[in-house]
Amino acid sequence: MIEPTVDLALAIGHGLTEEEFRKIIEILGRTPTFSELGIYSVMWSEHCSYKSSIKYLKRLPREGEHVLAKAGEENAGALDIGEGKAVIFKIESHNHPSALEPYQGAATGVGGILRDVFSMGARPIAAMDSLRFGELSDPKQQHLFNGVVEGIAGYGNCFGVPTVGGEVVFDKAYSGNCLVNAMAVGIADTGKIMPAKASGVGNPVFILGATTGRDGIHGATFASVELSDKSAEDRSSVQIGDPFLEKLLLEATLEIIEKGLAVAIQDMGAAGITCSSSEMAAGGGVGIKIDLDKVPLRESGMIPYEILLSESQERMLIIGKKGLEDSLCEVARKWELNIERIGTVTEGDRFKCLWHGELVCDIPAKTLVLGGGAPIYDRPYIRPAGLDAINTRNSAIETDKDPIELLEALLSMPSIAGKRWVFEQYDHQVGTNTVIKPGGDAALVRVKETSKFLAISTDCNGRFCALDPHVGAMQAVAESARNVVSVGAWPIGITNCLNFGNPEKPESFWQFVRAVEGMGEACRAYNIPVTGGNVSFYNESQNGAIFPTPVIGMLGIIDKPQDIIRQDITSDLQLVEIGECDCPEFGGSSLQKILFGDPFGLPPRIDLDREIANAKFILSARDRGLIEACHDISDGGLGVALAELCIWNDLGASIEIPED
Amino acid sequence: MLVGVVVFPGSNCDLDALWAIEHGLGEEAKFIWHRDKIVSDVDMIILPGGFSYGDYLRTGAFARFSPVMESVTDFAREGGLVIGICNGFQVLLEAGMLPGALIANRRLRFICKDVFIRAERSDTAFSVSIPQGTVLKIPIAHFCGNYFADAETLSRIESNGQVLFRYCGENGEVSAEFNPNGSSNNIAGLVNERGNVLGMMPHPERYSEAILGGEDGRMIFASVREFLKKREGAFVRGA
Amino acid sequence: MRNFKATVKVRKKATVADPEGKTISEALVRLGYDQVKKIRTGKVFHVELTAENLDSAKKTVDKISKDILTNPIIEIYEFEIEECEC
Amino acid sequence: MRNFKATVKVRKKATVADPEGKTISEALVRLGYDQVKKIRTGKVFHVELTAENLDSAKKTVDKISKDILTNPIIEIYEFEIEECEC
Repeated sequence: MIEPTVDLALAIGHGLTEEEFRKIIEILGRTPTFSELGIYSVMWSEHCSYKSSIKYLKRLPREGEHVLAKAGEENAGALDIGEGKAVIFKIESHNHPSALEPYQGAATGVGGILRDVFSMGARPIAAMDSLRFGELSDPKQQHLFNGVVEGIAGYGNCFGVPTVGGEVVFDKAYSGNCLVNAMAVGIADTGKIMPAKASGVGNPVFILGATTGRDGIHGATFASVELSDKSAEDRSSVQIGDPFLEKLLLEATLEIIEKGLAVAIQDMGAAGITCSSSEMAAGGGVGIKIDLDKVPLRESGMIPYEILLSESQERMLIIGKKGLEDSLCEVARKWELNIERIGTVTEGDRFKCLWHGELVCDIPAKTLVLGGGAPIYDRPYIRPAGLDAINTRNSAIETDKDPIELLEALLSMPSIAGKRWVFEQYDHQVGTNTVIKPGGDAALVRVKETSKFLAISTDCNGRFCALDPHVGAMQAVAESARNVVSVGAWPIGITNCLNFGNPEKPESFWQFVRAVEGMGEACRAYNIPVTGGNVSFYNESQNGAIFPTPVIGMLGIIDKPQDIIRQDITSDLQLVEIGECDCPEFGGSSLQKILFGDPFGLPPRIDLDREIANAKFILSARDRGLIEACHDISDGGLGVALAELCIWNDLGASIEIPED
Repeated sequence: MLVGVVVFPGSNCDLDALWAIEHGLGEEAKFIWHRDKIVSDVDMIILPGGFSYGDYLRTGAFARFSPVMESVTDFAREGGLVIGICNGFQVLLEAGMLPGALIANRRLRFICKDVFIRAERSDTAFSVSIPQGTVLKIPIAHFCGNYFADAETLSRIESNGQVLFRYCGENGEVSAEFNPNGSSNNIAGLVNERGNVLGMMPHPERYSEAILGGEDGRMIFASVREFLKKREGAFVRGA
Repeated sequence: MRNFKATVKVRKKATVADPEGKTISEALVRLGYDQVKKIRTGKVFHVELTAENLDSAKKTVDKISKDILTNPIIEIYEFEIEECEC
Repeated sequence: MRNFKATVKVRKKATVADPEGKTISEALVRLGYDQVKKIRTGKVFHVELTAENLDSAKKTVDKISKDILTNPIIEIYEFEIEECEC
């Protein structure tokens, strides 16, 4: 690949706007080199810079007494859970790569989120996956679903993290653009959390793990490109995951941190070496000089542009300690991993790269990153024109269909039906911490060397958000909270994966703005922080945009084993419904989908005070030993909730609805 | 009693095995790195589950060449007790310490679920405190758990009584219906002719504490303790 | 109808990483086979089929290989075919 | 030293079950390819190595195939080898 001359056309071809290209020239005081253009195009892509979303993400509640690392500061969110332990967690999307190659797309998605967690010194103890496809009757969707599940299993099982739950939703809104959101949860000692900010002029910069190839180039910009046949020739950028190498990377990284041999570590996700080194430098207020000749390459004839932007998997950037280089390399050799010193932390604020002794990149690091020079946009947004008509359409349901038939139809909907076929392919017990297995409301894992347990739930109802993104996002937070409370835990924080359409379309961006507002409002009501997450825009294809889907990944905590509420019940117990159902609300419901198809009307109203009161009531009843099991009423309503409890326990139930 | 848990690159149930011995059984355990030799004070060795070398080429294909395997073979030859769990079982087969091989599950899917296994004998080091015919509930988690041996080998291990565990139903009935992966004769675990090396696909370390959903796995580890105590009154190596 | 036997070889495109091949070659070198420079892994399918003639047998095997046995995004294939009594 | 390229094909013995082959042939028949009678799967290793001459290259590939690439209990192997500039 010979280096083309850099001009406006080439910048536009890289997804930069004319105004952004001019800003780069202004920053550098000259035309950027080809490598520098590539670096700016990736670092200023939507995926890395959050340029359309940061204005609204800043308004989310990020404080909290337990918060150890605020959203955006480190590789993942970190909360203090007491007894000297911290929980490190995050959720991220790998939607576009999975649409192209489902197995590897999903597998590398899991690999990336695991690295975010263990680069901070936390051993991953649980993984969850939130998946959305088109209708299961379509063979192409079956292919995607099958490949994604096998990819998650193939990677997670070999790496050795239990995949303990998640959700799988099928709706034609996702037929052109599946959603694969992967979440990882890890535990670290509070005193030993490894930052991602470089420090210490003269400290060595190492690359640990896999060799570098041409895979995934344009991965970051690619994630910000609408899926169209035009993107077909980008297919060669498929990244291949190596879970065995990732397991060695985990053990080596934890050992390096344990032995105090590093000052900062960041995994190489989107934009590989470029993103990790520039973010580490900018974050630490220092410079970094990289000698690209030293980077171990997998393919011959690679040029600086490719080395800097390659997204080869299973690689870490480590800032070592001057004088301890040999001990660091020894740990890598023990775990049979490549390790190579490729640079040094320097005075000043420049990100410099050499190739055959020649300077090919000399950029002020800060100008590349979010919060530094990366552009921030105030995109226009407008309520979709057709939404009023949809919202005002009466969604009450009068039908002469037999309710039992409808209940059976609901239970056989793929989104509601049992997911045993999925989670039996996941090793959900490795790590011997799984207390509540997949299939229930929330997964529950114990935290070894403490008396604590962590409940994990991922939730979002895209149909509710399509009707009203604000209420839909609040429902997503409340639903996650209901799920963690159902196993006896109290919410302590969330991560989120915001899957939306094209932010340059005002109607699509309105959905994003309203959803973020709703999510913030709900978190403030529950008094829990948003510890970070991921924004995935451009989820559109020829079939149009997906439902707005702000997926919430929530953690709840249980302080002692007696507080666990299991869902295994014995006969002759009383069934009690908490909360009123004062008026029928079918807007966006699954019953509505069966009878009428696309969602219309308004989503069910939500009263956060009542939600929190219900939650407190359940936990106090639990404290008095009055509760044997608890299950939240969600998709499909009361009938489905009761049926699920009976199915889980091979029991029947007789129900009388009081007349009053 | 001191248990040595071998760690190959890619083992991922090593921590679980150590925890089960220390917290489930209340005995001592330590890791043995695949490049080291086994020190003499170990009473039993566990080759844990996982994906040694990523299961590339074949499950356990490379682990058997690790330096530690030489001393595992010596330890077994002198009568030392060895348990290979899941990937560990595959390593024992590749190393020729147990007969037969493990191929892909019949339905070509990874399976993680609880299964029932029936103890066929209660006179081995691994089953002294498990009455014959007892049904144990223990989880499996594998893609290549389909035990295969040619007809001649199969009849030999059956006549020698080397089969220790068979997949079965809740009440102990052995039939194709309760065979999760297509293993010949529902074999879930077998011992060598001398009876001091056990390979099994189910994970006893995952059900050694009630909170995880079962304690039947601990009975196998407890049997070994019982066996060693009864034989010499003190923990001395050698069966 | 006549009987044919085909051997379809499928492997990853050269630009696509092959972790299995890499791990095997590194392990072999560690076991002393340092003459081994590189290994790429692939799958082989031994297909027995019936067809009118060699030409139609070729068409069938090619279609099967392209549509099912190969993932066109990351893999390429080649095959040989011959008549047999089997 | 000269460069050689070998293609090692490993497959299951006839007496050993081949779940993957069975599943694929069933799927093909369901998709309408009922001419397909049987499929057996196997692995192929594309090995690049250096050696004094063709003979010693053959010996090395044979030893690697026998001792490592194949599990003699369930698999058999065959290989072709040729000199190349690669």
